[in-house]
Amino acid sequence: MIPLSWYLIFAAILFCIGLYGVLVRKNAIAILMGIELMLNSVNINLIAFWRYRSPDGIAGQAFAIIVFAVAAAEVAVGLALIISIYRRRSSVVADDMNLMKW
Amino acid sequence: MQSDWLFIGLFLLIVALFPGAPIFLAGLISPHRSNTQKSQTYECGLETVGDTWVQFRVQYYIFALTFLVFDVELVFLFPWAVAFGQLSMFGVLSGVIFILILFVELLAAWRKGVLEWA
Amino acid sequence: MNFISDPITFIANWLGNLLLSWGLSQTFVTVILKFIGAGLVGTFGFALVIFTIWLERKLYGRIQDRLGPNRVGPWGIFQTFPDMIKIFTKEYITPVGADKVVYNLAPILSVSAVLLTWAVIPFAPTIVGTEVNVGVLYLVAVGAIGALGIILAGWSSNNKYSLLGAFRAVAQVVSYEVPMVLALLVPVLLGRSMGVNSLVNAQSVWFIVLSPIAALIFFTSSMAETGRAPFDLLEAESELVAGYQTEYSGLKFGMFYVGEFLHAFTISALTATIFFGGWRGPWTEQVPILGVAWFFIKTFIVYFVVVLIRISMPRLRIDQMLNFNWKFLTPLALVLLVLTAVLDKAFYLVLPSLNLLEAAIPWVRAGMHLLLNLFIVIITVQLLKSYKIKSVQVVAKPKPIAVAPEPPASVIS
Amino acid sequence: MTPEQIIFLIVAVVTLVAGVSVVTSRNLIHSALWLILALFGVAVFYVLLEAGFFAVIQVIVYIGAIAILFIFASMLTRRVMQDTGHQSNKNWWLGALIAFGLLVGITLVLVNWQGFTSLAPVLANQSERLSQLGLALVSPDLYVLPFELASVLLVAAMIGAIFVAGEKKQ
Repeated sequence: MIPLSWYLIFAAILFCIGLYGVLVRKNAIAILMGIELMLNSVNINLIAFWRYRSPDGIAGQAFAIIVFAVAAAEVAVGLALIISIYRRRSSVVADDMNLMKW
Repeated sequence: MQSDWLFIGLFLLIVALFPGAPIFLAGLISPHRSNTQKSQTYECGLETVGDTWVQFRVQYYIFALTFLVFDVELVFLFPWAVAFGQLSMFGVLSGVIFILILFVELLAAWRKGVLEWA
Repeated sequence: MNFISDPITFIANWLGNLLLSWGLSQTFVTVILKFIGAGLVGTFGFALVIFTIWLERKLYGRIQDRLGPNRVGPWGIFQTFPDMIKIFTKEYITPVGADKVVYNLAPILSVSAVLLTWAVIPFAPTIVGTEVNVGVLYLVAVGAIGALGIILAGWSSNNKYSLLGAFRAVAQVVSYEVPMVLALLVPVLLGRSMGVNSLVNAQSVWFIVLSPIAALIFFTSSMAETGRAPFDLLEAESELVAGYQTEYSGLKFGMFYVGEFLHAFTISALTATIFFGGWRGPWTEQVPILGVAWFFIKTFIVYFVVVLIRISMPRLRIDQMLNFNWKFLTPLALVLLVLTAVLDKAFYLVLPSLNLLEAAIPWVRAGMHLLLNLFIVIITVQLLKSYKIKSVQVVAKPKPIAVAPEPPASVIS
Repeated sequence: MTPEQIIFLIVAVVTLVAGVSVVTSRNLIHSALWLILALFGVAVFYVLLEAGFFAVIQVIVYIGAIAILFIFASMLTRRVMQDTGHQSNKNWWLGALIAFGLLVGITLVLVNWQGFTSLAPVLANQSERLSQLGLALVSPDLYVLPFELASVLLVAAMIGAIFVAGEKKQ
């Protein structure tokens, strides 16, 4: 049997890899990919807690479903924004998007 | 339950092997007489000009986007459909409302002219 | 278990007991049995292609008033084997700048995505690869992997035509997945289950009777997913460069074709399973192995229709194809789903007060659903008619017509 | 080592390698392909957790739709960001430090929690779970509001995204 700790450690590592991508990558699309990894690790945690702590409940699964919906909405809008910015400013580098900085 | 998925996992291996092995074997027995002329990018007899990365229309992205949204919502309807026999009238109606929201979405995309190709 | 009526289960039990008596552990025996089963299903699916390629070429020839393959073996039935040997010895040409790993992965992916479908198709009550409780969604997921194979092929070839073809093909596959999933929701709703085998079990009345519209929508959109005529505008071999397959040669190119032929047969099997009752037929309760025969009879009838459509229909334009999907199939499927849900619930609400015979209930239910479908068809036809009149009114602005000038009177006289 | 544990370890290693490649690969399309592999690994985890429904919707939603959206978007915005040059910020070590620090922090918190090494209880109702989920999603005292709101959210996201990305008609 696999103890819960394995899943939690795995999800934590995946989350940190995603976080590293978000912090470090220049390309805005790559940043969104990092966010996807983070959301996935959260989902693993939700399902793992449901399975190990309250297998009769439904909350973990329902939350995971809502994470799916939010991830889809986030990707759709995020990529649309990037495409729009690319079309106006010919750049997808996150550091260049500084029009609102001051 | 787990053993059903075990079958699918094994099937995944086999199914990758079935097309993969002939491709590999054919690579062993087929001739290898490549030259630069032969392996040029195909372009109806002309030489290729520029990068492969031509600019694509944003329309492709928008179709994929519409598909994504529909897909996510439809997937949520499957548990509802499985539980249909035990649902109360309220449950059925909230599912129907869910589908109607989807319909409104389709109409909105239609009005906006997203679904036109030209 | 009787050997004659149910050989597969019998052999599996016998083999399992034999292996257990050798002192192997239970888990290991399960793995071995599953592996053998998976191998058999995969081999069967792959071997089927050899036959369907011949069948399709023969039908194609006969309908076009040709003979078709007729040299190798009786009726040319072994024609595919020389073709296979020929394509085996063809050289692979990898284009400059191709992404090697992805380039080689794409044909494998596009075949395995289709073959994976066969894992959940029940051939007979007891002969089924596996019965996962999310079988229908599994089918949809496998379709999604197919789209991935296309886009990988197009991208890794480093060719403008490939990439453009792949983009269009993915737009098509992805668009037609929406009505397909919607149409699959209707049988799930009627059968109250997502497992494919339990859907077959639920069809005491075939779902094509309960919901012919859903069957048609599913059939059409899965036809479009195969990317064959009349939906093959992206790789129209006779007119355009061959789409995402442009840069492939030898057996890698052949694998895309294997995938296409297998896909055509697979959608026939799916339609037969989900809407035509799969292995259901007389005497399957007593002799489960008979289910295989029923299943294949139904599948080949549907497959014949698929081939017939491929042969006789002209190619669509891309805007026509996408309009047909988004402006006709999807709204129709949504309306159908809503009305089916409401009707089915209403039927089970009033059922206790009807005092029907136990045996008559499925038939009454089927009749009501059939009436609903007919009603939707009539409304749709009326709407289409009025739309057509409107579009004719808009388009048909009077244009000056060239009229031959009157000959001068002197000529006549 | 039970077979389950071996499968877990193999899939975990593959997924983590894929995840690292996602954030370090120079070619954006390669990043997207590694992302697909990582997402597939996560789907296998759902199977190991006996949540088959989530495994298939992971494949449908993430691999079938979101990954394709990523590939489309990276092709649409391709020209400026060639594969040459650094894909990371100058002070990437700071990001690595923060991520590693967070990992250490999470692990410390987890190790001190008494439920950390609990084993999985036996699931009672294998086949009933899906319809339970379906019931819960539309019952008024559970999740009907989030369910409908998710739908509205997706509609809003789609219309907004179309508005933002769509070309202006000439």
